[in-house]
Amino acid sequence: MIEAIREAHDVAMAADERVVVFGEDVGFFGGVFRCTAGLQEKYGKSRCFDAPINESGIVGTAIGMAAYGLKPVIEIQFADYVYPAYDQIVSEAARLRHRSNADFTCPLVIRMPTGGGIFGGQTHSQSPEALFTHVSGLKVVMPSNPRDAKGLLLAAIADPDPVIFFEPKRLYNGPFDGHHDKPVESWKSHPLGEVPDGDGIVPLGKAAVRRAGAEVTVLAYGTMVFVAEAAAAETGVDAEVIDLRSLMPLDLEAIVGSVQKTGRCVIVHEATRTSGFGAELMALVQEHCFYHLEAPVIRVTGWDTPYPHAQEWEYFPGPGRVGEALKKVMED
Amino acid sequence: MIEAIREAHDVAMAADERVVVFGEDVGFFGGVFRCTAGLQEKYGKSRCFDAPINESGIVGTAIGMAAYGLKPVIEIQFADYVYPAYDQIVSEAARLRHRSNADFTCPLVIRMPTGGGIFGGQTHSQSPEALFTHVSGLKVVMPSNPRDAKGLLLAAIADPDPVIFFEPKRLYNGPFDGHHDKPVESWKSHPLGEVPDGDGIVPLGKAAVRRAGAEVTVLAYGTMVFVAEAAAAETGVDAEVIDLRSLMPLDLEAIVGSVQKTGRCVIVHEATRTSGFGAELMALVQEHCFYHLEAPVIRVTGWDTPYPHAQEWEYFPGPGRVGEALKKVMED
Amino acid sequence: MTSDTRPLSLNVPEPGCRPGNTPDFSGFEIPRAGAVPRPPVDVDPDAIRDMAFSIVRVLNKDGEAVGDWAGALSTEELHEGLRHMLLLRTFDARMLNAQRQGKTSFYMQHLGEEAVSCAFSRALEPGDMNFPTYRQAGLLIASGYPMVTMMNQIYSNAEDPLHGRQLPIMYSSKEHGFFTISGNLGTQFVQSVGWAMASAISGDTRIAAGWIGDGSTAENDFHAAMVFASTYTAPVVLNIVNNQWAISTFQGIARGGVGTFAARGHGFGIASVRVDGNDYLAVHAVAKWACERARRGHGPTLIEHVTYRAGGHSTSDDPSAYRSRREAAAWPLGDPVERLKKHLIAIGEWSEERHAQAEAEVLDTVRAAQKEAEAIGTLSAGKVPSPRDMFEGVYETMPPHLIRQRQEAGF
Amino acid sequence: MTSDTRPLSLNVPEPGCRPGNTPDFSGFEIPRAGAVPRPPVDVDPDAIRDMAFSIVRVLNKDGEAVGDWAGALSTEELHEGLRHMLLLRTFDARMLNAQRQGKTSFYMQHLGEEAVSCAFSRALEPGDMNFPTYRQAGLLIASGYPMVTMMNQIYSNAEDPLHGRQLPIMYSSKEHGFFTISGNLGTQFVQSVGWAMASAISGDTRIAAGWIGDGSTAENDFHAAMVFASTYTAPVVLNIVNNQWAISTFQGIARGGVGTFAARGHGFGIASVRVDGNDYLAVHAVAKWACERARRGHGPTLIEHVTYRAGGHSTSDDPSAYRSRREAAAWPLGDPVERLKKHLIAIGEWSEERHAQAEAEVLDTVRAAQKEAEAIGTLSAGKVPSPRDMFEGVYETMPPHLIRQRQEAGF
Ligand SMILES: Cc1ncc(C[n+]2csc(CCOP(=O)(O)OP(=O)(O)O)c2C)c(N)n1
Ligand SMILES: Cc1ncc(C[n+]2csc(CCOP(=O)(O)OP(=O)(O)O)c2C)c(N)n1
Ligand SMILES: [Mg+2]
Ligand SMILES: [Mg+2]
Repeated sequence: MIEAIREAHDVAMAADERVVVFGEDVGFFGGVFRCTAGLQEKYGKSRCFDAPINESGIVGTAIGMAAYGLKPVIEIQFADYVYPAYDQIVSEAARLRHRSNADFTCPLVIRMPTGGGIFGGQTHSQSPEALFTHVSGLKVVMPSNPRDAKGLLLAAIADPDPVIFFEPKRLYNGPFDGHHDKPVESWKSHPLGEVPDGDGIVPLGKAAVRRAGAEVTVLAYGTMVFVAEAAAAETGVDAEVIDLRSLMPLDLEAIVGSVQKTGRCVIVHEATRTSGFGAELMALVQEHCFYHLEAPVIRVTGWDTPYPHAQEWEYFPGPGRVGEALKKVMED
Repeated sequence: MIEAIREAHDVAMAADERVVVFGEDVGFFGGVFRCTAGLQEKYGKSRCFDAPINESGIVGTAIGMAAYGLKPVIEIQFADYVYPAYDQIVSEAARLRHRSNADFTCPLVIRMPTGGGIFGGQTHSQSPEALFTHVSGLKVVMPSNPRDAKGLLLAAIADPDPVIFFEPKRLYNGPFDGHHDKPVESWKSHPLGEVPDGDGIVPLGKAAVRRAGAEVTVLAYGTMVFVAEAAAAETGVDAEVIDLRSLMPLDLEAIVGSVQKTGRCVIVHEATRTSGFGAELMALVQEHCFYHLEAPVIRVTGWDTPYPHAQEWEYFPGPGRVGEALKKVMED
Repeated sequence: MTSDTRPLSLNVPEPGCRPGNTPDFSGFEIPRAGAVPRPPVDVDPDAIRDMAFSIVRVLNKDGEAVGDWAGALSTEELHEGLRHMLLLRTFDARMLNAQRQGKTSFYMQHLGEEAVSCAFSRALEPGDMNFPTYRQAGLLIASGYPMVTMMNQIYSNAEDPLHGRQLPIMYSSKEHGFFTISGNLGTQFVQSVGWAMASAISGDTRIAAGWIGDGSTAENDFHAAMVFASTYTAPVVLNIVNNQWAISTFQGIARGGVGTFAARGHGFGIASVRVDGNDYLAVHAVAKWACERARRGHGPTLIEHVTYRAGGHSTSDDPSAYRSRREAAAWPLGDPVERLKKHLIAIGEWSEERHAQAEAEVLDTVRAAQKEAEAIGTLSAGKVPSPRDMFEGVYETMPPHLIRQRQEAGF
Repeated sequence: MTSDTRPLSLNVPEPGCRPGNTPDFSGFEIPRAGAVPRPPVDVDPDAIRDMAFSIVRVLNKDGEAVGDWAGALSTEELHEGLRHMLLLRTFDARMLNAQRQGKTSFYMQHLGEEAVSCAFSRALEPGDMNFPTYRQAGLLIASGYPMVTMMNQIYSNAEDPLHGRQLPIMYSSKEHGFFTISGNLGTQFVQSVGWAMASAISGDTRIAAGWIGDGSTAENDFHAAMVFASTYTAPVVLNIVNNQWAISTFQGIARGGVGTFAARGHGFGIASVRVDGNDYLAVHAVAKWACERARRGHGPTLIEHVTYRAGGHSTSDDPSAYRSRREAAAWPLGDPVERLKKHLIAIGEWSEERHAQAEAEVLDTVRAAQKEAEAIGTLSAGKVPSPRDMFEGVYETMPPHLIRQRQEAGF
C-alpha cells in the first residue's frame, strides 16, 4: 500500500505543479513509512520538503497555501498526533469556503497512518475518524487496500475541499485479518494489491462490496474489512461485507440497500466505541431500515480505553469477536 | 445560572484551598459572563487569576497543577475555542491516570459556555460535546438550570477525574424554550432557578425526568430540555422528557427504563447531526430497547453546517421541529 | 535544598491602573520622533535588535515629520490617509449606533487605532494578501472596498456577500487582499505564513501580511507562524497590534517578563521593529520597509504597532469595569487623526475649516452608504438571506446528506 | 511593486552533511572551556543574553575542570556520575538487543547523551518533578530507581508498574520525580510550568524541570510553556536537549534563522543558557545554577544542552539513510563517558584498569537485573499483565459502560 500511496503522489505531482507535499521527515528521507520516498529528488525541495515538528503549523501553513491556490498534500506522522492541528482543521480548513462564500477555499489533503496492530501503544494506534465526521466541511476517507489507496488519494487530491485521509498502518505491507499469529502476508498475492498505472480515481462516497452475502450486512472500513471477511469465512455466516471507503460523504444507498436485503447488521471499527463512527452508522441504519431489521444491530469496536501495549490483541476487534457478533445477530 | 455557577466556585474555594480558578478575563473582571466575579477579591490573586489567551496553555498548566495536587477549575471563554486545547485534553488530561497506573491523576474541571441562540455566529454557538464523549477518561456534563449547575459543578470539582463542563449560555439568564420572539424570562420565577445554599452536589451520571409521560421518551440536555418541554406542551403528545445532565457517565438505566415503557424515542441536541451525541444515544437505545421500539427513533439536531448568524433560528432545533418529530414518531 | 529557601509565591502581573486609580504612563519610554535610523532593507536582523526596544516615530510634538523614516508620502497621499481614518472613525460610530438600535447583533470599533490598518494598506501592492483580525477594517476602507458592502455584511441582509453566515464585521474579500476573518484568535497568523510560502514556491512576487492582537500573541499559532516564517524565510510581514488591552486583560499578561512584544522575534532571528501605531507616517514607513524586505526575498519582519484601544472591546464590553475611564486620555501617543491633522496644518496643507468640511463630507458618504444598505435590509427588518444559504457552500458540491437535511428543513 | 522585483523562492534549510558527504563541523563555534563566567543566580536575564550564543564548558581538551563553573562536585560524586552514565549506556545496549530478540516491541537509546540526564538529576532535590521525554532515563538511573522495574516496564510483563498499558520506556515514577512520559511531543513542557506554578501557589519550595528535544521546540506547546513561565515567573527549569537531529530532520528545520535554540528565551525575558551537553561537570553546574534560580524565586531558566544523538532515533530507525555514518565520530564535543573518564584520570582519581573493572561491574548489575526481569516475563513470554488491566484506571471508579464492556470482553 505504501508504494500505491507514493505512486498517487507521483502521478498528482507530475500532472499538476500546484501539488506540494510536506510534513515531518517526508522530504529527504521520504517519510517514516516511506510513503513520499523519492519525491523530493524528483520534484525538488520546494515541492516536497521537511516540516518542523508542529502539526498545527503544518496544517495552518497548508491552509494558507490552499487559499493561495496550491494543493497541499500533507502528512501527519501518526493519526495520534493530529490533535495539535485539530483547531486549524475544524475552525479553519473546514470553514473557509462556507464563511467566505467560496471567496477562499481549501483544497487540502491531510494524510495520516492510523489504527493499531503494530504494538504501537496508545500513541501510535488510534483511529480518530469520528472526530472528523462530526465536523461539517470535511471529507473523511479510509482505504483498505493498495488499489483503493491510490485511487482514493488521487480523488482526494482532485477534490476541491479538505479531505482527511486515514491510512491503516497495519495494512501498509499486506492484508491483515487479525490473526496475528499467522505469518505476515504481502500485497503481492492479493488481487487488490495490484494497482493500475495512470491517474484513475476511485470516487469519494462510493462503498465497495468485498463479499456478497444474504444473511447479514457487515459495515467496515480499513483493517476491519479483512477481519470481517475472515469472520464470515470462519463462522460460515453468509455475510455481505461492505467496505465503506469514504465515511464522509457516505454511501448510504449501498448501506441501506444491503441492510434492507439482509435484515441484519454488524458494524465493526477499531476506534473506541462510545461516539465512534459506528454510532452514526447505527443511527442511520435504524433511521432508514427500521422496518427491515430483524435483530438489534451490533457494534464490534475497540474498547472505551486507551489502546494498550501489552493487551493489544485483547483490544483489537479481531475475527473472534466479529464472528461472535455474526453468530449472535443471526440468533437474535 | 451565572450566580449558581459563581456560588459553586465560592463554596468549593472556601472548603478546599487546593481549588484554583483561572482563565481568560476571569480574574479582576470575573469573566466575560461574570461566572467568577468577586472570587479574586475574596481568595486572592494566586487562587483566581487572568491567564494569557492560550487555551492549550491554560489546560496544559492546569494538568500540571492537577498532577501536583491542586484542583484547577478553568474557564474556556467559549466552547468554540476549546480546540486549541484539544490535544492537551485528549492526549494528556484524559490519559494520565491510566497510563501511569494512578501514579499521577488529573482532577480538573474545564468549564465552557456552549450552544447558540444569542446570534453569536459560527464561533460563539457551537456544541462540541460529542468530541469529548468519544474520548475515554473524560467525564462530560451539561446542566440545564441553576440548581443543577451548582450541584453538578460541585460534583465535578469533587470528582477525581477530568470533567468537561458545558454551560448552555442561552440559559445563563433564564430558561429558554426556543420561542425567541417571546419576552425573555428570568430564572427568578422558575422552580429550578432556586438554588439551595451549601455544598450539596448533584451526582454525575444521574438523569432527571423533567416531564413524566407515557407516549414517547425525549432525550435532551442543556437548552433542549426546555425546547422539548415546550414541544410536548404545544403538541399535546404525552412525552417523557429526560434531562441527561451528564453524558459521560450516562444514566443508561433511566433511558432504557423510559424507552421500554413508551416504546418511542426522540433525541434532541443542538450540535450538528452526523456523529453527534445523538448518534450514540440512538445506538444505545437500539441496542437495549430494540424489541420495545414501535417506531424509528428520530433525531432533531442542528444541521451539518456551521452555525449561521442570520439564519440562527432556522438552524436552532426549536419547538416547532421537535413538535413535528413528536407527532411523526407517534404516527410511525 | 539550601536551608535558607523560603516559600515560593505566584507572580501575577497587574496593570498600572484600575478603575478609580490615576493613569500613569511615566514608566512608558517614548523615544523622540526621528531618533531611530532607517536601516537598509537587507539588514541582518541581528544588527537591529535594538529596534525591538525602541519605537519608530516620524511625527514630533509640533506635528513635523522628522528623521530617516519621513518623506515617503505626498501631500495628496496624506490627505487621502486622513480621509481614510475619518471614514473609518465615522463608519465605526454609525455602526456602533446601528447595533444599539438593534439593526445588527454585534460590532467592534477601531477608535484610536485607525492609523495602523489605514497606513499599512498603502504599503501593499494589488495581489498581496492580508490575514486580518476583526480590528483592521481600515485595510478595506483604504483599499476602496465599498462601504455599503461592509454594511450589508454587518446587517446580514440579502446583499451580504457572505449570505448572513458570518458574524458582523467578519468580512472577506479576495479581490481586496483581505482574507476571510476567523472568530478564532491567532489561527490566521500562521496561515499568512503559508500563503507567503506558497507565493515563494510558485515563483510569484506577491507577499502576505499577518495580523494579531497583543493578547493573541500568547496563542500557540503565534509560535507556529514564527517557526515557519523563520525556517523558510517566508515573504511575510507579521503585525502585532499592541493596543494595550485584550478585553479586560492588560498586555502584561501576554507579554510576561520581556520588555516588548517585538522582542519575541529575536528568538527566531526575525527582523523586529516597534512603531508608533498612532503615527500614520511612521506606520506607513515601517510597513513599506517591511514589505520591501519581504518582496526582495529578505524574509519576514515582525512589527509591533504600539497603540491604544480607546473604545470598548466590542459592543458586549464596558471597559470602565476594569480600567480607568481616564486612561485613554492619558495615553501618551495621542490620537492618530489629530496627529495627522496637526501635521497637515503644520506643513500648510490643511486647516480647521477644511477639516470640518472633510468631516462633514465623510459623514455624508457614510450616511449615504448606510441608507443604501438599510434600504436592502438589516438583521431585524427588510430583505434577508435565504435559509437555503446555510446549506450551500459547506462543500463545493452539496453531498447527499446535506440535500436530505435541507429537504427536512423545508428549504 | 518595484519594477526590479524578482520571483521569490522558498528557502529550505539543509544539513551540512548527507550520506556520502564528509562531515564538517568547522562552522560550529565552540568556546574554550572556562570561558563563560558564572553570573549570580539573581542576575537580570537581559544581562546574560550572550550566554545564549556561547556554550558553558568546564572540561578542557586535557580533561581538566576549569573556570567559574568548575569545582562543584566531589571525587565521590564524579565517580558516581561516571557509574550512572555507564549504567545507562549498558542498560541501553542490553535493551536494544532485547528488542532485536523480540522480547519487547520498541526501544530508544541515549548513546552520546548520557551526561545530560545523569548530571541534571544531581542538581534536583527530593520532591522536585521532572517532565521528561523518552530520552532522559538517566534521571531515573541517577536517582536510584530500580533498573529491574524499568525492564519490567519495557517488557510489559506482569510486574510492569504500568500494567502493560504503556509503550516501552514510557516510565512513570512520582516517587522518583519522574512524570509519566507522553508519546506526544511537547505536551509536557507546559505541564512542567503548571506544576511549578502549583508549587508557587501552594507556598511550597519544590521546583519542576521540563524537557524537550530540539525538533520538538517547534511544537506549539513550547510557546505555551514560555508564555506561562515568563508571565508567572514560574519556578521551573526548561531544558532543550539539542542532539542535532529529530528522526531524519536536522536541527536547522526547527531552529530556523536564529543562531541557537537558547535564544528562543530572549523573546520572553527568560534567562537562557547553552551548555556543553557532553560535559558532565558543565551540565551539572548549569543545572544547579538554574535550579537555585528557580528555588529562590528568580523564575525560569531555559537551558540548551548541546549534544549529539550518536545512535538511531529508535529501534525503528536507521540513520544511515539520512546522515553520514561518520558524523557521530566527527562530532566535536566528544563522548560524555570518555570525557569524564579522562577528567578523573587527569585528577589522578581513575585509571584504565579501574574503568574496565567498573564497566564489568556495571555489566553484571545490568545483567542481573535483566535476568530478574526476564524471569518474570517479556512481551513474548512469561507472566503478562491481565487484560482486565486495560479496563482499570481509565477512571478512578469504573463507570457502568466500562463494566459492561469488560464483561463483554470476558475478563
Ligand atoms: C481562540 C480564542 N480564544 C478566545 C477568544 C475570545 N476573545 C475574543 S477577542 C479576545 C481578546 C483579544 O485581544 P487582543 O489579541 O489584544 O486583540 P484586540 O481585541 O485588543 O484587538 C478574546 C479573548 C477567541 N475569539 N478565540
Ligand atoms: C505530536 C507528535 N508529533 C510527532 C511525533 C513523532 N515523533 C516522535 S520522536 C520525533 C522526533 C523528535 O525529535 P527531537 O525533539 O529532536 O527529540 P529526540 O528524538 O532527538 O530526542 C517525532 C517527529 C510525536 N511523537 N508526537
Ligand atoms: Mg489588544
Ligand atoms: Mg533531537
